[in-house]
Amino acid sequence: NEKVTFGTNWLAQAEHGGYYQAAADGTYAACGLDVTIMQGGPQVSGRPLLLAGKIDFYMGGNMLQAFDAVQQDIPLRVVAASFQKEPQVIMSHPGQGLDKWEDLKNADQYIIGDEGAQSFFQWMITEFGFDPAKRVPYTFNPAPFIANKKSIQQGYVTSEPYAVAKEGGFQPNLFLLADYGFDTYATTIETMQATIDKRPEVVQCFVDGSAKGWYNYLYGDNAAANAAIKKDNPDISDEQIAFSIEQMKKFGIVDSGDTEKLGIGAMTEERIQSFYDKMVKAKVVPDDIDIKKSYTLAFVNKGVGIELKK
Amino acid sequence: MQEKVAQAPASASGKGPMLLALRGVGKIFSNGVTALSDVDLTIREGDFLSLLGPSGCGKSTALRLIAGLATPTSGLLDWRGSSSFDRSNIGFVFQEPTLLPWADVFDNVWLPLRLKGVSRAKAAPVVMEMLARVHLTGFENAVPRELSGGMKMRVSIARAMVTKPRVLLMDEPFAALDEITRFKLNNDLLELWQDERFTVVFVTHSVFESVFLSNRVVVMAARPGRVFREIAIDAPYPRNEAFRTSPDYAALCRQASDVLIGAINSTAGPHHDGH
Amino acid sequence: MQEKVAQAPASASGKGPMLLALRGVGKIFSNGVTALSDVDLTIREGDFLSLLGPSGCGKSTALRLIAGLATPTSGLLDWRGSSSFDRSNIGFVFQEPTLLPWADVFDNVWLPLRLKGVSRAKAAPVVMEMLARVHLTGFENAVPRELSGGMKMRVSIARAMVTKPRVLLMDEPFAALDEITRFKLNNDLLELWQDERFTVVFVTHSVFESVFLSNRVVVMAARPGRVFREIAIDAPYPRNEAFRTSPDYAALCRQASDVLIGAINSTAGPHHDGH
Amino acid sequence: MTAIEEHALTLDPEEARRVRQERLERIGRWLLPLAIMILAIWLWDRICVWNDIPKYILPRPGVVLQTLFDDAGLLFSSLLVTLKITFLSLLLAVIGGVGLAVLFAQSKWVEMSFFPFAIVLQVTPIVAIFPLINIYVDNQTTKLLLCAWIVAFFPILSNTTLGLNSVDRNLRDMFKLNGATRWQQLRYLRLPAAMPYFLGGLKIAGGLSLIGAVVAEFVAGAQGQSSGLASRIIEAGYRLNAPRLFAALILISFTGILIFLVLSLISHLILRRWHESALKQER
Amino acid sequence: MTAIEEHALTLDPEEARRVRQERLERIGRWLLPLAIMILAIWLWDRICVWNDIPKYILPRPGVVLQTLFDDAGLLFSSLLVTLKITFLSLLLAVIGGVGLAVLFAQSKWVEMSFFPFAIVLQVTPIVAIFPLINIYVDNQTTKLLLCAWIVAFFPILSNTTLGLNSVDRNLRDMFKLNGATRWQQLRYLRLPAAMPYFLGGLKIAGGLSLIGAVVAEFVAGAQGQSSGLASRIIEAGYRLNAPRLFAALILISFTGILIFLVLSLISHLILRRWHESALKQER
Ligand SMILES: Nc1ncnc2c1ncn2[C@@H]1O[C@H](COP(=O)(O)OP(=O)(O)OP(=O)(O)O)[C@@H](O)[C@H]1O
Ligand SMILES: Nc1ncnc2c1ncn2[C@@H]1O[C@H](COP(=O)(O)OP(=O)(O)OP(=O)(O)O)[C@@H](O)[C@H]1O
Ligand SMILES: [Mg+2]
Ligand SMILES: [Mg+2]
Repeated sequence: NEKVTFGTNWLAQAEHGGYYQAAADGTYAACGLDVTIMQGGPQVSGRPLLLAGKIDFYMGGNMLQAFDAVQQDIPLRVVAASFQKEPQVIMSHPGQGLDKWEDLKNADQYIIGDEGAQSFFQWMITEFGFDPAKRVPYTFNPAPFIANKKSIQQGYVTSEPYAVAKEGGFQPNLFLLADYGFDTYATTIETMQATIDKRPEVVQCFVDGSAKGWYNYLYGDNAAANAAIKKDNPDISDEQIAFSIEQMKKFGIVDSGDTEKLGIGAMTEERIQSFYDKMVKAKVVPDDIDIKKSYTLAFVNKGVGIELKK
Repeated sequence: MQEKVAQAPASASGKGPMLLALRGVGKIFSNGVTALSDVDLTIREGDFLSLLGPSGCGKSTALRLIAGLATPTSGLLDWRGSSSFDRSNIGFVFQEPTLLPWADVFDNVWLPLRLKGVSRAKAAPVVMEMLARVHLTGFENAVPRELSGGMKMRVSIARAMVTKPRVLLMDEPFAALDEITRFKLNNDLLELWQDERFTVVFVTHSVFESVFLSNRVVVMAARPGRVFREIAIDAPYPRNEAFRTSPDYAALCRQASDVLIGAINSTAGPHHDGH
Repeated sequence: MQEKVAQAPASASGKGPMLLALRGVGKIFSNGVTALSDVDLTIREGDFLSLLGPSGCGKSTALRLIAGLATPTSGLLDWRGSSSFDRSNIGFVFQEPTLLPWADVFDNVWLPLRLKGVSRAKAAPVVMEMLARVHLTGFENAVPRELSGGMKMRVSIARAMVTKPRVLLMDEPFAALDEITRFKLNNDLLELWQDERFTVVFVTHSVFESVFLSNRVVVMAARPGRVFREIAIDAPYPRNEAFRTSPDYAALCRQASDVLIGAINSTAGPHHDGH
Repeated sequence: MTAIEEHALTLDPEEARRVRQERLERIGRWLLPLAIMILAIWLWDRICVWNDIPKYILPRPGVVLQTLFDDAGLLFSSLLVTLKITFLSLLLAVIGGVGLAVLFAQSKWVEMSFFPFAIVLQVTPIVAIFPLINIYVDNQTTKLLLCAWIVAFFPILSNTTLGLNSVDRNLRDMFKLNGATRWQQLRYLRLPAAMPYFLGGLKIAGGLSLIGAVVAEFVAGAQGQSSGLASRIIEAGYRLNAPRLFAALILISFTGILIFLVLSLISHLILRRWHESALKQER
Repeated sequence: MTAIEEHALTLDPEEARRVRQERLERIGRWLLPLAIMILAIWLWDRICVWNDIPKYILPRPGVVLQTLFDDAGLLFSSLLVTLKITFLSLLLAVIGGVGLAVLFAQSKWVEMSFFPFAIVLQVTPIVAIFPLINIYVDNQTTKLLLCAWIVAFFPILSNTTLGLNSVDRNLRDMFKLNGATRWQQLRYLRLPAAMPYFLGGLKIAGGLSLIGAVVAEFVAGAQGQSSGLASRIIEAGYRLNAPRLFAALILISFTGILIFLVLSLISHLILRRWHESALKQER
């Protein structure tokens, strides 16, 4: 079996379930891949490894970075989108005059991570008038948010709300960015053009395996995957995993819209174009990027694994 | 100042009131060396007492004990008459120059006065006078490393005297000076002593110097360091070049010398056997 | 060793081949002090030359120049006869003890041999013998701070002699020692010198010592430091206690003393006016 | 004997004060720091209670202690991973720092030429250059070590260089006179003389290599099961498991103090015979 | 005069060698470091070319330099922001480090009691405690300063403490004898004596406060529009804009070297009259 490495952008968690599932239950192995999952972290960036050819696939956050790559002449391609919706939410305290999306910009403090600040926050600034001076970095510890009732904070709909509810003792308001127009694909699979050219079968196998993995993880027996996740990240709790899965289903993060017909991982040209246009309009990206270079649809939209959905 | 009044006129053997008594004083360092053993010694106000003895016999240690820089491991120091003797009335010339390396000569001599709150301007005349006394006029702005060995020692002497202390402890102050300058400074010191009547404990290696200066010479022996003999120098003050050439002086020197030889020969320990 | 053969029998005034000549040597430090000015001096092999002079007249500086630790700002040093004189043949006793504070007495004395590659075991007998000579047997394991001032100086002397150097430069080596020990060491040094016939340049403040030891006494004057007069001490070797009490010795001492007084009085500068 | 000593006490009040103080000091030396530590912990507890600080922000010390016990297995195995990196990187920092300092001491040229690179290493944010390291270094431990080393080596280098240049001039002359080779001068004079400075740098580097190990892991990420305390901190923070986060921090703190104490002891043992900073004031 | 000197040269080859070497050294002192620097940059360029390293991983120096020019406005205004934090935090590190060292020097008790807290500060990862700082500190500059200070103060504290404890015993005795108060002893003896150690610590802290300022910004974030170099680095990293990232890094490196040179100069000026490390070897 060919050895490949897939770099994630966070410590192992349910949001990576599909890959762990496919690695654990032999789905990748079935089409000839021996996949190693290299977990990331808040200050860990695996993308340079992908650029340097040290790893084969990397988990992208959203499409913006793929656009950046084109702008910098980097032959990087998005080959599949595991999340149809950006799971990123903005959380606020209920009853603080921050209950509507339009009001959020009035918060005292926006707790936004560095990566967020470079992507969706730019869009929030130009599109909705958020004040960049109010941003403080999110060090991936939600305590300051809970402590400051007038603050808002970024989070994954699958993750932070659980911790906040459990420890803060209240249900935060959740504003899914996707619902307000940030309709990028998320948790993409990125690879280099060279890999696509030289080893298309490997890419295909990884994309297909991942799709199957996601179906199995969401709808089948995911015990092995969860065990693998907990092995990599012993701090995570079963409750947290259960919550994440439930949220992914509830919000249709992985499986909704186009995936009904095209299968998990689906991407469409129209959607990417429309997102790009929005971002251009919001002046987040320049208008002269040839975004066709940022992705390829050659490996997705084949309905692979749909049959596994129960 | 008061002492001057209370004091009997200049006399040879110490007749002043007792200033300090060492009673059975011993000092054993933590490495086991017995530097002093059972030393009894009385120092009277106005004394000019010399300590004479072979190298390593505990002279410096005795001086440090008197100054309160070290404590005896046995016995006691009895500062009777001035039960809580103020140690800032002591002037100390260390065996090594002990100057502040970052300060120039002026600042080094000014230091004791500065510590007593005397401003630079106020101290200047006194400091300059002391520097002139030790022949260092013109070197006020030199730092210690720019001085010769003897010059450093002279700065140290000037510093000890600048406060006009009541008790002056001097550890081989003139050892690094040529004999002529040494004689001059000897005379200066004696003059000053007679005028001000402070108390001097003077460590020296020179029999001649000790006899010329002091009214009492205490000869020490080594291993363990102890008082070997005390010699009263009953020659009258003032002493001057005439005294230096007198037969009395020669006789006293011979006597002191003999005692010193006795002290050295009495020294236990293997290292003198060969000689 | 060869010198011993090549050398005429022990004589008073230096008749050996020239070892080194200082020709018009001057030294001005970067702070502007003229330490030496136009010094002419010839040192012959087998000489025992004493430098005598007031404090600060440049004796130490001259020694450092000879050792190559400093370079003259004018004039030159002429090591004729041994054009590239190997400086590791020089033994130097610094004015200050200059010991390694972290090493014990044995290691400090061993050091020069160690630097020449002599192992501890091989060096031990030599080192112990040198320590015995300076009366420090039993203190091998003490570190410098546990020693008295005189003891430190003796360690330094032992260290300079342990390599049996051809040229021995000594900067007031015995200043911190009592007269009796000093006499003993004087005798030892002379004996050694007569046996081995090395060359000694000896800085001292003691007229007596210089006359007793050397075949030539060079008296220096200060400000600027210069050679004031040279006195040949024509008394025959070996010299011993008999010489020390002879009228010849006394006369020579008086002569040297007078020259020294002359040198001191000839010193320019303001600081001697007041006295 | 005691009678005499008591007599001495009445005679010299200053002396008496000194003796009393010495006795006190001997006890206080250990008791007081402990008391202050306990006081600080108590204060922490009180502050939490007085200000109603919720446990997800700053848990009370009791809770943290409990967590330290409960999660001992997890935390201590992580500590071990971090400690491994810490000690290895400290070792490398010593080798690298002293080695470079010795090199720099050879000549002003070398120092002026290569010191800038050392400074560049010191001031480059690891986060920024880690991607490069990540690309060109394969072994995870090597990556971590490199990062921690970059953080820790500079104080040793800087202090040792200072020490090597602070050798007493007369001693240097003495060596020169005895025809010491460069190496001998280094071995027998400059290195021993630089010892106090080096040991001072070592005490700084001890803490830095610990924090360096933690930071390295922050940046380089955990590797599978054997993840160190940084991973615990990140995940505990993300999951709002403040007690565990603080338990990990406490563990780091105590490790830091322990390292410092050990290095201080080593320093004391090496210097106690001759250097002022380690000498007992003998009176 | 020259004739005599030349004569001396022929007479003493060692001397001749020394003079020649001195002359060389005077030139080489500035030329050589420059040459090495240029060589290093050339090597960087060659490595990029030889190994075909794409510019988005490691851009060639020319490209970086170009970017430095093109983005000069942006980068230098960011540098200014970072420098402000750097100098303020260095100032605070000096005040805090020396202040604490003086406090610790007052008594072994105080030192033993409070040094552990200093170590805790040194070894606590800022990322981990930033949430706490964020909650209880409102002012952004204060947050940044606090973070940078935590990174920079320890070397000054540690070295100054060492220096204050390394005072020559005889000098201490001399002060005691002259009835110096604690304050006088500190002012006139211990502080001047600690100077070389303190200045050594300062040189370490200079670089650390720069890196501290960068790390602080990484953790605490930019200050509205006026974001420092850290933000530039993050942004460039995220945007995969390697040339700008390296331009920012180069700027940090040169700033670090400059700070070091300035601190070295200050150190030299203060110590040159008396301390071995700064004395010109006079021969
Ligand atoms: N700090 C110390 N620790 C251990 N032993 C010491 C210490 N200081 C001095 N000694 C020992 O105490 C003895 C007496 O020393 P001291 O300095 O009093 O002699 P001294 O009479 O002044 O000699 P010198 O004339 O050479 O100065 C010596 O044997 C010395 O080794
Ligand atoms: N490093 C230096 N920098 C500047 N001036 C110096 C330096 N060393 C010595 N001097 C000056 O040079 C002169 C001669 O000093 P030197 O040490 O040679 O005197 P010396 O004859 O040995 O005196 P002593 O008998 O006191 O040791 C003195 O005036 C001194 O101030
Ligand atoms: Mg003594
Ligand atoms: Mg001299």
